[in-house]
Amino acid sequence: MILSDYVAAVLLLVGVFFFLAGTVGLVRFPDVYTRLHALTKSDNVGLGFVVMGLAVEAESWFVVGKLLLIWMLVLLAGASVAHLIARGATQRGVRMWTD
Amino acid sequence: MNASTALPLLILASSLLPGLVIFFLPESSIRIRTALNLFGAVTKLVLVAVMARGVLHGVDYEARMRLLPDLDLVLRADALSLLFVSLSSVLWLLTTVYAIGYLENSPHRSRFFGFFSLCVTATVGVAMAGNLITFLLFYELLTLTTYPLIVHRGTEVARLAGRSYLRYTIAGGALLLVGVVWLSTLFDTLEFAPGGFMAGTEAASRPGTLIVIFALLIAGLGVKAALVPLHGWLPKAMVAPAPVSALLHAVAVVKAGAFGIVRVVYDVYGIEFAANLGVTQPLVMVAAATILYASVRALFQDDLKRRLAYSTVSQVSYITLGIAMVGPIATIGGIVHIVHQGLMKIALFFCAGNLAETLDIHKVSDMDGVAHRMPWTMGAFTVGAFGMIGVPPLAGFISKWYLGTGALAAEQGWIVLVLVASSVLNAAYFLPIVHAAWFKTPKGKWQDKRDRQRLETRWMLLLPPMATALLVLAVGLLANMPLSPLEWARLITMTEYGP
Amino acid sequence: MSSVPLFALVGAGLFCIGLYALIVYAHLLRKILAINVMGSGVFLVLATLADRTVNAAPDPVPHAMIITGIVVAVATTAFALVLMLKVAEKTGRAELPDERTG
Amino acid sequence: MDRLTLVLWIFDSVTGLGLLLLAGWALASPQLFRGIILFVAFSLMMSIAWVRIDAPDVALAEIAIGAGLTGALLLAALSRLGDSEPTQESMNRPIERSYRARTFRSLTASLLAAVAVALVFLILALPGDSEGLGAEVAASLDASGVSSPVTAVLLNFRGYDTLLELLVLLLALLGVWSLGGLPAQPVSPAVLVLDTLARILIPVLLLSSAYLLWAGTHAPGGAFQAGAVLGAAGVLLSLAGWQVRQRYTGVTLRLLLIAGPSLFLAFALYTIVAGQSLLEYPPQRAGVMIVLLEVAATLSIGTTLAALFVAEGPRNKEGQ
Amino acid sequence: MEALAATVSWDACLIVLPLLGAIACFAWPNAAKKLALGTALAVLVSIASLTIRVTAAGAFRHAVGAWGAPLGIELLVDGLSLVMLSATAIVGLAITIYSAGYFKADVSSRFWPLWLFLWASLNALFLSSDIFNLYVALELTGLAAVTLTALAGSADALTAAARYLLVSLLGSLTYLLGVALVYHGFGSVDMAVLAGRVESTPVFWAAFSLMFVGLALKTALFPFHFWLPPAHASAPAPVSAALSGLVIKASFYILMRLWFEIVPADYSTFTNFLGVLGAAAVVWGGLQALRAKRLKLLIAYSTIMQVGYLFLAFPLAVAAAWRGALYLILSHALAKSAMFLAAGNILYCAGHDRIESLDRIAQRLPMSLAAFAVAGVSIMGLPPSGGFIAKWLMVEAALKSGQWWWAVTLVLGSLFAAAYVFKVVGYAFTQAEAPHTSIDVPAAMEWAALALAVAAVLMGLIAPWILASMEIGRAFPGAAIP
Repeated sequence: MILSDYVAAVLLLVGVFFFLAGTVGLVRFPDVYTRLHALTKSDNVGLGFVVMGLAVEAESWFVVGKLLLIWMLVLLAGASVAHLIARGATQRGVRMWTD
Repeated sequence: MNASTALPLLILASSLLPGLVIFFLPESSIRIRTALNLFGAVTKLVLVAVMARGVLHGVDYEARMRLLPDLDLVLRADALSLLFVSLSSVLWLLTTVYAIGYLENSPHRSRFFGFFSLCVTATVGVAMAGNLITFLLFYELLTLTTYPLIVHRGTEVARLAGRSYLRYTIAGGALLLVGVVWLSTLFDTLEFAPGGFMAGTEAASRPGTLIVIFALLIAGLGVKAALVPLHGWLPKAMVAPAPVSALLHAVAVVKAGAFGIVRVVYDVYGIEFAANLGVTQPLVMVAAATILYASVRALFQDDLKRRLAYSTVSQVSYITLGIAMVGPIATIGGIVHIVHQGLMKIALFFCAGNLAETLDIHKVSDMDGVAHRMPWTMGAFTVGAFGMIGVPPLAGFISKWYLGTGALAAEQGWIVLVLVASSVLNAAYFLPIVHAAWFKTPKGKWQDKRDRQRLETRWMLLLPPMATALLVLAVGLLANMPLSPLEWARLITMTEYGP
Repeated sequence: MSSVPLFALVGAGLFCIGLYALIVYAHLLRKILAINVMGSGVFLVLATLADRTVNAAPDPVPHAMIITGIVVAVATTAFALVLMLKVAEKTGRAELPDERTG
Repeated sequence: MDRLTLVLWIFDSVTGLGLLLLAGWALASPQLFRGIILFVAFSLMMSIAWVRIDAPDVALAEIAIGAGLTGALLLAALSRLGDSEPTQESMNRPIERSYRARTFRSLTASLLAAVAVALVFLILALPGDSEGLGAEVAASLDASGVSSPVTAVLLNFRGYDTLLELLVLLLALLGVWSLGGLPAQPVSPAVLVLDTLARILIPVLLLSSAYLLWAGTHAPGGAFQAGAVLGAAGVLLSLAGWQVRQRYTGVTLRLLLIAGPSLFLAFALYTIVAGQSLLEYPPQRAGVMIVLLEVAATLSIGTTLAALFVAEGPRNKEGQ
Repeated sequence: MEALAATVSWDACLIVLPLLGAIACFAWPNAAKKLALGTALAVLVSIASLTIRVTAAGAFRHAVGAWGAPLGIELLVDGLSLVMLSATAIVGLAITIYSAGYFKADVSSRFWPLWLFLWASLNALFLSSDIFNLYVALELTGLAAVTLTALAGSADALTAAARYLLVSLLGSLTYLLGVALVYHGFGSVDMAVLAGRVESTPVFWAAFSLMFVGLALKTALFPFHFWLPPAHASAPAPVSAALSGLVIKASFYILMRLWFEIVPADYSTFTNFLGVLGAAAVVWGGLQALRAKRLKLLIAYSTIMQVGYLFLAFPLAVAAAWRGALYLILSHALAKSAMFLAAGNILYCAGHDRIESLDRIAQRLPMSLAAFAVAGVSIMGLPPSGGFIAKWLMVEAALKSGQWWWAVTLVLGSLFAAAYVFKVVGYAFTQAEAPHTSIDVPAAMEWAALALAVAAVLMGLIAPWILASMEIGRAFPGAAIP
């Protein structure tokens, strides 16, 4: 198990931790806005770490390029979809959570 | 396609083609339709005469077509088929003339004459069938073509009569089909052969199956031959126009049934084989029962056509009776009665039609003194009635005479009693009509119809009954002439019983 | 390369779950979902059993069949949805008249 | 080494269980909206399963068509259904709870459970390893003109199936149009975010569709996956509310729709007239012809899938 | 020209020509009618030359794309497929001519592409010898049939189409699961290859029963028949003629192919079970037809009965029974489409098809009533019609193999058929009190119906030729009883 494997493993573990955090947020948070917030934030970061971990393992720069493209697309889509869902929710009159 | 194969097909075509053309004729083209009808009838008569002469000189007419890999459609002209073909072509010509007169201005005549010609085609097909499957084919075709004739009037009563007719005939057809198919599985040929094609084959060793098949075949044919339990449709079918009931009862449907029974007993089973199978005796019993039962029912019918219908049911069973009794004389009686009953019954129906058409008489009760008003029609009616009763010089007497002597020859004495009883019953339901017509003073509402022209009714309605009455007389008097039906029947019986 | 074709069993399960839903539920949209689930089940069976080749690439023919199947499935689903909408528009309810259709 | 197979085995069983549960929830959930979302999740889980059984082409197709387009179609249908459905209630209640219904449902459930068990035993009874047609495909792969086995099977060995399948797609659209098409969706107000998303994403989608098509000849990908991505682009276009100009919905739409099938049929007709057997590729030019056919097919599939989503019918074409 | 005629693979033309026609009709809607008629004639020419070739050179296999059997798809042209193709061509031509007059302008431009797709998919189905290819062809046929049923646009047409679509999809998926198991069990999807490899293992019987259930759903065998009457009754007349005459037979044809080519051993409990289902279909269909109030519903129930007849051929398992079943398929295709076209004329002219008030219409449509009656002769199985030959062969098979109870079912069925045909025909002769206004029916539509009906009856007279061409290249299984 050479050095790059260890680095990749650590990066992947951190990425997975962020995904776990996002999922916990999804389950625990009371209303749609906070859940949106939790998911988009942590999953994007998590994906970043996973992409970096995989990039370390990747054979050629071309594959690394594709991985980064994936990450960019997820970022773009995640943000705009979260915005649209939030807009939809407000239009339907979903009130924010106040304890 | 030499002459011997072309002739049977031409005989079929002579009524099929005009029929198909007439279907598409508009209602108004009366002259063309009449011309086609008469042309068809006359050509058929001529062709039959040519074929008869040919058969006498030993020419073998046979048209064969493959229906299935192992089954052929065969049209063959043997002596028995010629008898029936000549009877139907003669009577078809007369009935066509009568129908043209009878349906002078009624609606749907193209449709009527179309089905009329198809019906005769089917009858001729039944007559000339060379094997059981061809017979079945034309037998079912006969049902299909006669149904529209029965419901021709279009009234609710006609529709119900048609429905009951179908119930009987379709069910009968189904039984016949099963019987024929069963036979085709047991024997490799279904061809009619003079002594029957069953004697001596290995399948003959299974009497049980053959008896069941015989029952199926007779039940299927019995519907049209109006044997007792299966005769229900006949009286109801009287609602049809007169030419239809005349053709149905004298020539087409009823005779096809009787003819079928002759074919099955003689050319499929063979009379000896059937006798020692023990199936002929129950058939005699059923025929006798039908004769008596129908004659009794005829007594109580006030409607003239229903009375004649019941008389037909009993008269046709004479044929079955004659055939089922083992013995050449009885067979001659049975076969000759096919022609005699045809002539007599058609004469009676023509007269009934005349009475209904011109004076609107349907009931026997208001026929008093009608003879003064329509002497010719009632004359023909009287000849027919006396023939039916069996008065000596007429056709009926000859058939009953042969049946009686045949019964004695076959040691079946009680049959003579049945014949005598039925003759008495015939007299009981015919003589009052004749007496009332000739000797009673007219009291019916028909008197106000003054006879405006020279003849009592249209000539087309008068000629056919007169012709058939004359034929009844001629057949009776000239029984021993070489070409008479009796001689013909004797020729057939010789071939059936062999040397 | 586990010896037990696990996903094929899952496919069989999906087929039966889909069939149950198709028979039991009345709403047409549910029935269309059920048909899609059954389709996925059959494709799973088809593909998993193609993977039983020992140390060689999996058999490509079932994969081609599945792609054909998926495209056919999406085509029929699209048409079924529009038909459902038309039924709902004409009869007021997106269900077949007799409640439990076989 | 056995530790890895253990981990993989656990991963597989979790995925399998997840599939079954997701399917069950999707079908049984009281609200239809929740059902559809769960169904989309089920399709995504399916693509994981496809990857686990070495079927990358199918995974691509499943995501693009199964999860993407079918999900979009379902959601669109649900939204259109919403207005014609008087109450939400009837949409999501399963059939009524009468006693007769309950026995019927339990009877069906037990019957189908038996069928499932039988199927399981059957599948287990199948031989552990069988070559299938893998060897034959590998043997004649180089004569097929492409190096990716799945595309070779799809376009060359079983090209006839693909021809029929393209026609099924076209027929579905014809069916939708023959039903009179659906009322045009009210154009949502121009949402800036959706607009920019579309402006950025559509070129990327077109690019990746072209890439998938080109990659199909030697790696997982091909006409159907590319066509699906193109269809997704069309869906995004209509969602972003861009009205395609009148000129493009006329004859050009029809020509685009029949581009793939008619090219395929022209090729078939050519092989008939030339006396060869149906759809027989000349060996040396097979590769080029396959790519040509794939391009036309992708265009047709993309347009058809987009038109199926829009489903407004040809009305706007004749301008009635 | 001879060289071209000899080398051209006419079977491929049978598939490609209607497809091209369909796409052309879709691209140029206002020229659709002429294109469709042209395509119909072209298909007829292809069938004629294919028949000449097959009767001369015998059955042959056409490897699509010149790849071998296990890898590529093979088309099989033998007596069985030839006979089905020619029946489809004849009925198809009549329906094309009929639809030219039947549909209004806007509907007709949508009808033609769908109809030609249906025709092409039927041709593809009858030619294919590859069970997965049959799945795709079945899917194409099912979808085309559903879209055509929904063309009528009325509420019950749409619900019937929705139910038909769901049943068709369920059938296809079950069939596909069967194909999957067969493929993975025996390594190929081509019937000829499978015929060599298949042996009677539980896997095979499970796969075959799955395929059977799928196909039985599509053929509307008795327990799965509920979707047929509403679909066939509410579809436009030419469509219901195509559905009842051809589409139902397509899935039964596949069953026959599988039963002849692949199924290794005869499995008597299974075939007797099929016989019982067939008998139930005959009785149930007959009773419902008698009770039907509307003409098209009556004809649809009669289809269920005739399907019941077809399944009686399984328990009989004698070569003659299969000839009878195939003959029934042909004569029923012609007769049933003639009946539906005639019913279409009546509906077109009077606006309703209630049987009680049929008499007012019968006066104005003598030819359509004649077509219905003549077709009825073949449905009833009375001589000299094709139906009679079929009934004769099957009853003969039943009696020869000693299973007389199937013969009783057949005869009972024909009595039912006679009852409901004459229930309709009986009204044709009744007098009409008040002939109300009605649209007169174009002549082409009446002649199409009559021509089909007469063809169904005349088929009875050319039996030896058809029976011979039926068994080119493949003799039917079952003991050839002398």
